[in-house]
Amino acid sequence: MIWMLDFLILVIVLICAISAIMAKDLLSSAMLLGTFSFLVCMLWALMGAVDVALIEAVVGAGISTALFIGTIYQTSRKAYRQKVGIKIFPLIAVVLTGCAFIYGTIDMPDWGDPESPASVHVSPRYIEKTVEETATPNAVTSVLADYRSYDTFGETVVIFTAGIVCIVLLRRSDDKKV
Amino acid sequence: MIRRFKNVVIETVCRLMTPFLQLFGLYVIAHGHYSPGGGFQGGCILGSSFILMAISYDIDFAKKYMSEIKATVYACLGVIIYGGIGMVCLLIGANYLDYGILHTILPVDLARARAMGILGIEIGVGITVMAVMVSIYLNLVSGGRHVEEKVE
Amino acid sequence: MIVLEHAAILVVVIPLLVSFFNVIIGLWKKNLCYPMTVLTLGFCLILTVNIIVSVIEIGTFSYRLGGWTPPWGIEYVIDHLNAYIAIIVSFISFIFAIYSRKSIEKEISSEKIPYFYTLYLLLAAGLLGITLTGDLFNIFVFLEITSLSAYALIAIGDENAPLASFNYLIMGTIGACFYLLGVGYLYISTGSLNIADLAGLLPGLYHSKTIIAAFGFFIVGIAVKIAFFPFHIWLPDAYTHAPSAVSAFVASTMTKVGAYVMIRIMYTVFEPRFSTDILPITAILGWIAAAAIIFGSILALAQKDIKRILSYIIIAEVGYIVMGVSIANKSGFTGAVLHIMNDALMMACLFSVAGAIIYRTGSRDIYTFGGLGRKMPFTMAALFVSAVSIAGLPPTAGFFSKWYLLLGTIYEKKWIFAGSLIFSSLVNAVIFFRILEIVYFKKHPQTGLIKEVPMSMLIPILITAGGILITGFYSGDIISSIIRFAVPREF
Amino acid sequence: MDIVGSYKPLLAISVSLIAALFIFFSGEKSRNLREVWTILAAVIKFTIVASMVHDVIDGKILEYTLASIEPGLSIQFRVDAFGLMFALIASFLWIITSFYSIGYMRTLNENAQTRYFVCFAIALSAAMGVAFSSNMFTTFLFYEIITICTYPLVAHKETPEAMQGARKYLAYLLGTSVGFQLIAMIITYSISGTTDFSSNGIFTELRSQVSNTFLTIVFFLYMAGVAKAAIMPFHAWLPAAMVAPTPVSALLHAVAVVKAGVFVALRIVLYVFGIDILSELGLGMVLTCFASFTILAASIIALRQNNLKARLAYSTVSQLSYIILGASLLSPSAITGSILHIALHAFGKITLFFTAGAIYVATHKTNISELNGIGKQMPFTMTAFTLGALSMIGIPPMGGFLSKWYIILGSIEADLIPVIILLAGSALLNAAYFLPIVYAAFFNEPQDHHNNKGGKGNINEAPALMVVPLLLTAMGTLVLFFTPSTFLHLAIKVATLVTGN
Amino acid sequence: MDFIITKYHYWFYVSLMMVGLYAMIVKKNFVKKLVGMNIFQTSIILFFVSSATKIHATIPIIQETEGIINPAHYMNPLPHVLMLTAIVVMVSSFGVALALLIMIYKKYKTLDEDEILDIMRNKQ
Repeated sequence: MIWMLDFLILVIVLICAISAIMAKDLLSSAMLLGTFSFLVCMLWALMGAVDVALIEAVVGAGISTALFIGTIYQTSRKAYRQKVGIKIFPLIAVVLTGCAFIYGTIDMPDWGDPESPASVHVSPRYIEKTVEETATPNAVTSVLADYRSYDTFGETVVIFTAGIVCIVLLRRSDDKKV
Repeated sequence: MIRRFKNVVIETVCRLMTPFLQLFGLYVIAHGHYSPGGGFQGGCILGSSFILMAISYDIDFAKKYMSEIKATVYACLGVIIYGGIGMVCLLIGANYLDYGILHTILPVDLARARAMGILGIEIGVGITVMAVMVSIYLNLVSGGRHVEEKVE
Repeated sequence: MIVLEHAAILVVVIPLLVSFFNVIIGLWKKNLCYPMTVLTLGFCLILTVNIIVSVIEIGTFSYRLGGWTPPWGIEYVIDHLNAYIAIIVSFISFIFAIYSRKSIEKEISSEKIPYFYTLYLLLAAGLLGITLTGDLFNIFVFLEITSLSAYALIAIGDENAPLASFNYLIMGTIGACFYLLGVGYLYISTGSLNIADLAGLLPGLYHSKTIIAAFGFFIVGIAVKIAFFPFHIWLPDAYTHAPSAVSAFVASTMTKVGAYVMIRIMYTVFEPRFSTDILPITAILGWIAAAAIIFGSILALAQKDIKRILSYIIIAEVGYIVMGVSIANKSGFTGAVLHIMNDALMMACLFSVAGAIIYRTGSRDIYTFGGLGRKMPFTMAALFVSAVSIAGLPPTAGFFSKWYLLLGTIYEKKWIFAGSLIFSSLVNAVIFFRILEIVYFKKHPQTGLIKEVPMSMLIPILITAGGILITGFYSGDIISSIIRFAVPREF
Repeated sequence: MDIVGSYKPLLAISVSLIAALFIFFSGEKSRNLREVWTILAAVIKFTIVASMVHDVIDGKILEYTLASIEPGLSIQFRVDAFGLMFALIASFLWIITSFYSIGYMRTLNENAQTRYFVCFAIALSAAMGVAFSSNMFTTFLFYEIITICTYPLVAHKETPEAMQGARKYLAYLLGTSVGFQLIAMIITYSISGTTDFSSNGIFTELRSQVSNTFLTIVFFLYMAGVAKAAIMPFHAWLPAAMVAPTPVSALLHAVAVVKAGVFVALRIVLYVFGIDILSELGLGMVLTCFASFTILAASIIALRQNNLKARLAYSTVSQLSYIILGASLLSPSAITGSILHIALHAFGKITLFFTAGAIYVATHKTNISELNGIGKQMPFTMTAFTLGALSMIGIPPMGGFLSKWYIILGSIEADLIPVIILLAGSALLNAAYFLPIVYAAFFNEPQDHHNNKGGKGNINEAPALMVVPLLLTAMGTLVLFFTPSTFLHLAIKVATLVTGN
Repeated sequence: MDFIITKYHYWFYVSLMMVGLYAMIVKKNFVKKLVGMNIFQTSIILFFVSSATKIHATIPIIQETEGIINPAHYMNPLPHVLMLTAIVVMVSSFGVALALLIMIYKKYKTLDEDEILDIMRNKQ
């Protein structure tokens, strides 16, 4: 893959993220978030994670933005009392956390190393056996829905839960109590 | 509902796009074995088609096709399909979600049986995801009101 | 017998399936949801009982989902520890399914009741899933099920609940993200997600910085989830404003399951020597736990809203458990695991009593409880029992777990820790005897028409109180038959 | 010394627990039934306990294990001479007290009588538990139960000062026991792996492993832990607890509770540490000093009390320290004396408290200054009071004399002559704060406003249900002087056992 | 230099995480908190997915119909699967959070933490 492009997109993603945080107008920050998701989805497409890219395109850039905007219209659009100053103590905390992250990355296998443990320990079997065991060339699908289908079940339940939660929290009734 | 604006272009374009969107969603679900996609992606696409309706027209229009109750029922239905397939495997005598066992009741070999199982649960996932996405959206933008009314 | 051989998975799947059906049935007949929920959870209780029986008979066993051999597939690994936790969770959830009926009818609007029970089942199933699974990512998924349903259940409380629930959501998401990061770091450097597999792979990599960071993330993430000091800020509000039944259930199970995950990661995924020698996290945890205990007790002393008092006590109790775990010797660990059960019972009893009081008087201020001792004798007897237990006095269960915790600290010559334990039990004694004094010896004008709570609430209260009284005497058997095997070999 | 399994200890403990249930469910409506239960339980308990005397004197040891937590850590009962002694007194006096308290409660028709009787029964079971427990763990269990279930009794009047007293009571007892005794016990367990009492001390065999300073610290932790023994500076709860109804003060704060404290203290001194270690470390001497100081100080404070019950309370404090003193001398006769004193002081002091209650019921007087001429008004009561007082002072032919005699013998054995002087002095002090009451009661002319009921010289006794018991106990003090055989046997048995000669 | 070339992705992800975390902790406006949450989770997902990449490999859809399959030719599918799950979890919690926001707004008519605290203080 073209690492220049990769790099470029990463930079833009970072810019989008920061400006989405900084934006005064919530609507614009929602739009920036959508852009962010879209760029990230491109990034994944570049990394060859087409399924993830697809769902990010639909969910991240599409639906969640729609939900976001809908909510903003329900509530208020302005971010009141937007502090321009940067709080020092949380910043330090965050930076320390970041240092921990980076510290963790030092011993990591190189980016895209075909010999990394992740690539050699468990996953090869999925690629080798998927066709003969599940007759499904798309390894992601076979892993998703067969090898680790219980995770997917749990995940579907999560979605279901979210739906129920929204109903419970939001659905009005003729009752007095809500 | 956000803001009701009559705009012929948007309405027409959406009216035209919606069937194709839904068709594409079904394709993504069904063709997940051979190409990127699967239950989640397809379900989200289906859901977004309804959301598109709701945006371009208004919520009532979308509710004509996917009312809240219907969405709720579909949501349950999807997960029940998923869990049900698992239970079927369990009842036939294999472990939970072990589709391989399905070849005893389906006229296919073991690998195909697994593919079938995968297809089944993808469908289940698709239904649930679609329904939940729609229901979340409807609940959010309508603030949970059953009957539609202007916000501002 | 098909049910028994698949018990491990059915425990989790049946509540899920029933919860799906609950919604549809709720649209048709609202009244069916309650009995269905109770029956399901009762069935789960039976299943967990025979799970633990079979564990005691044949030892650890595993269940392969989808028939795939681990590490490629997901497996459920049931050993003594998580069978023990599972039985606690299913018991408490069953109890409060019974309890919830009346209090919920009073607290939320009628057409939401089916959804309430759906979420309740989802929560229970999620907790059981976390408990039984043998796969790190699967834990994350079920953690999310649990959290989402918990957010909702908390948010349907009084009018400040949504705010509390939102803060909880933010904190909870941070916790979950840290946990996920931990999983990611482990995955990147080992390529596996299965706990047993990781336990085999990791010892070679103990000095890799990635692994150390991953461990840190795990601990932080779980610490947020179990409201371990100083990540406790979300807890008091959330538990105070939730509906009574919910706060009782959530308070007595979620933190305990989180503590279980912590134990799993510290002593199963990693070997004990990692957290004691290579990365001396246990020392730090111990000190923070001592701080948590003292802090929680003092703040509890300062409150006058009973649910808030209990919430701060939970923070202290979490400190107990973490301290016991971090002492990293046999009796400390035993004490911690024993205290998971006792604390679940005590919190269940206390919160349900609080719920009963709120149900009758509508007030959470302890200074308005005067004269309740005459009006609601049985409830108040339960309050008395659990108060004695939480103060760590014999012959109640709380004494025995505290005994083991103290023993552990003293074996390690950690006098400060022992001091903090003693201190908090004395403070708890002050708190609760203050309440009991009001309840029994103070008169209050407006307690005229207050009477004992209905049976469906009273019975769970009495069962938990009885449990507190009895389990203490059987701690010996519990330890010798279950906990002894859960203690890591190195201790 | 053969050990036989037997259910009797468990029965003796559980009988009043079961009775408590019955009492609770009988409730205020059927009060007669309720009190029948109390009496019944008391009698049964006493018979069970008495039935064990024979075996124990034959040298048997009855044992019953309730629950075993871990090897070396179990809830176990074992009836030896020492425990039986305590159990005998407590259960016997409970019979008398229950009659007395029925009379007291009904005459003053107090509130929440059911709660009162329930807690009373539980307290007695707990006292039995302390008496019979075979290890420190079990002892602590029941020790705490006593504390918790006597708290409602102290706060019984539900007035602010009652609450205040109860808070103080709870603070002292819980704070010390959880703060010191529990820690000390856990340390003991973590070193020796057991908490079972053994006649030559737990620490004796692993004397080499533990340093002296460490042992000393543990010893003081233990001693600070038994605040029920009311050794100064942990005595303040006892006067505060006098807000309780008089029967409570009588049985619990003259017999069950405080004696439980002393009992545990003796257990620790004799069975946990053993006299060898104590004498080797000179800890006995330290304890002696504490005890002597308490004796004198408490007596002097008692002199200055005008409230009768307060004076009795302080006299209790000083008398309890006699027992500690006797044990701390670590010589056979002294130990015999202190164990005897548990019994004899119990009889004497309960009589005094009974009379105080009787006076209060009959004339609603609580202060000594008002007692002029009360002897003419209630002769029986005051006679009993006199006997009790004499026994306290320790004048033959009263029971109190015996124990003091043995203690003096012991102090000669331990050649601590100062102790004899101390005892003599405290006897004088006792006389100084008891005899004036007797004198005033019999020989002073009553002020006018006293004889409210009827004319001068009328007999105006408390109801018979109260007078008879106090006469009985007063007789007891006399009888015990002439036939102390049972108690003496038991006490000597213990002494020989722990001292080994 | 080589170190940087091979690791800079990770550092971008880390900086994204820090941005998100900072927003979640510091921002007073709840919507901004949610934006931060979204960014934080996305960065973690990026992290996972990047662990699946192999240089000179293609998407994990098997072309060979017969013959031996070389795993090095295909991306590692497992992280993709996990991240599908994670994304769905993310959007679910996002939806729940939005629902909570609407409830909060209905009660307080604002989504700013300080203002809500003021309101609560004034109530007492």
